[in-house]
Amino acid sequence: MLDQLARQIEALLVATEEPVTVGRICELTGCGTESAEQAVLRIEAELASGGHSIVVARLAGGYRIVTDPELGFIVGQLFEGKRHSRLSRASLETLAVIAYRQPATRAQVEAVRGVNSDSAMRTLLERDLVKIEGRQETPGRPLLYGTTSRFLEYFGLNKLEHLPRTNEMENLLKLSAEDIERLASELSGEESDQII
Amino acid sequence: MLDQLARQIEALLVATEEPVTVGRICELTGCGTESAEQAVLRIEAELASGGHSIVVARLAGGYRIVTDPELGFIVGQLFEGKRHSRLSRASLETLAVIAYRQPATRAQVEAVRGVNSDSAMRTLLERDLVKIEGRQETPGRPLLYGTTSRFLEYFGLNKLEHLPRTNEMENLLKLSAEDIERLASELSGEESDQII
Amino acid sequence: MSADGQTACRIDIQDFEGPLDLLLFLIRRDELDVTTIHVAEVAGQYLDYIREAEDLNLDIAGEYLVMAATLTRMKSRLLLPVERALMDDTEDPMETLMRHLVLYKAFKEVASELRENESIWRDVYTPPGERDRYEEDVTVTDPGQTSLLELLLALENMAEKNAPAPRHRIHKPLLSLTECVSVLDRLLSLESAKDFSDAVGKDADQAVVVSFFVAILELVKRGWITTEQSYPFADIVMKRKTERWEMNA
Repeated sequence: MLDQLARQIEALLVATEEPVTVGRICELTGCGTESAEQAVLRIEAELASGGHSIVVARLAGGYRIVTDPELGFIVGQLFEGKRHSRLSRASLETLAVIAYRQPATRAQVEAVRGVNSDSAMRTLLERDLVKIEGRQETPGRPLLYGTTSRFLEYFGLNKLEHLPRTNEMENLLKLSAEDIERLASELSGEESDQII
Repeated sequence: MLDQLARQIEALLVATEEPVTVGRICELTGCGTESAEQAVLRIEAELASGGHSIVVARLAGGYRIVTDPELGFIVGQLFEGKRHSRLSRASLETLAVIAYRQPATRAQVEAVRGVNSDSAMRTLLERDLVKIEGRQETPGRPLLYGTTSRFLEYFGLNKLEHLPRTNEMENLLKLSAEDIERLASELSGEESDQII
Repeated sequence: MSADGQTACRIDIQDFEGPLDLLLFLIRRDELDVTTIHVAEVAGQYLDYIREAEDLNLDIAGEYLVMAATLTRMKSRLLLPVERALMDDTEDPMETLMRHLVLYKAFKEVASELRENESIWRDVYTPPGERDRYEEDVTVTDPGQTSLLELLLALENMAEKNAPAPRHRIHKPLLSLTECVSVLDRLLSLESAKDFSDAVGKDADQAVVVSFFVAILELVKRGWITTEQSYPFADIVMKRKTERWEMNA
């Protein structure tokens, strides 16, 4: 039966997105290094004696609780074929700009969003929500992106004209077309030697 | 001491990104519905008897393992700053109307609340508690909104029928259906040019 | 908001979620029952309140004013029995408003129950999920189904491996298309396939990889070579299709 400290630490190690160092454990629970380390041992013993499927992994200088690698053949199935079910904020923003401006270059997207949109763009391509539509006939010949029919399906739309125009998206597109063109040409000037 | 089936299921419920339905558990482990449900009970019992910090939650039509809410004050520290604020009253009211009335148009929500619900709606969309479900086939073709499975998870609900006072609200809505439609059509008449 | 402290003991319009909310407050303050209350009794108070708020130059949302107008109309109808008799066949707006209040009240209550759920479940945390540990192992596409995207990802992968720090953009000059094509021309034969990584060399830098990649895209487009990839991030296998490559064509 786990004591209160071990319970607290166990909860941290289950919920964390990255390994938690002993130092951080002490900071968050208010215990000392030694107590923390011993509590981790108690957690391990209790998990083992209950025959549980999770183990404490010692990774990157910290701890986290993950499923027993022996059960990988079961757990792996969860992620088979099925891609991320939800779009991140960054992806959605990127998608929005492309949807409303299409065809759009990456520089145009970045001009609107004000941040690098590389990985968002990649996610969208991977998930078949966005496709390459050609190249713009300007210096550097940047790639032009547009939305796919999967995009319409994903958002339950019949056609592009049914796109919602909520204020959120309007905010994104507050910049006038000229502003975007100007910003985009500045950006693509910087990047013209980067082809993709 | 957990048996092999329970171990497998436990691993699934820890590793998953969204609640796993009984059907999916059966599919992935090759067991029957009844065995799956009983295994979940064994997992719960074993977690409780070991004094562990995690529990099986029945959410959005499935199971997933989550940390004990009692330990929220510890675990929450890991996500400080990254955590969403609580929903505003306007958002909660808007969400309530959508939840019971779905699919609902914004005009219908505003008809019930008697007040503009634009920004509340935006927050709910942003936070993935509400989604666009299509368009209503009436003049102006307003967007239709419904709740997401994230919504159920957010409020710890297993299914929509577990919303508070479902029957009572259903009856009330039936009684006021005409009023709502009348008010909504007045509202959407005013606003039809906002929607594209 | 310019209340100047005068409103200290007053109700603040910002505390309300609209005219219905305010009406409910006034009803509850007088301990009246929504289902039996004659709305006219509250209408007076509502109008007083709005008038005061206006005097204080408070910013009043349009909905409050619309409700004020509605209530005023109702009050005047009460005073004019003739008009009331004439309107008898249409529905009583007061009843409609009362139904509306009942409905809104119910939603308000439900919303506060949801608030309780929220406060419990906000303290519940989920494990982050283990997609990262498993996804790459299991995503396999059919051999020979190389899409442009997979090609791009493969490039990304190779370029990343070779890049010391991925923070900066590439500014190295690229090889010309003709240069790359002539290298590939020498390398590829009609008989056997060749790996992309062999073509560019094991430790090729990012700029070289990019140059060759673009060259390959061009060659695929012209139908001079075919490419295959057994799974995402795998090496691209190239095969020559035509004997003669005339770049100027």
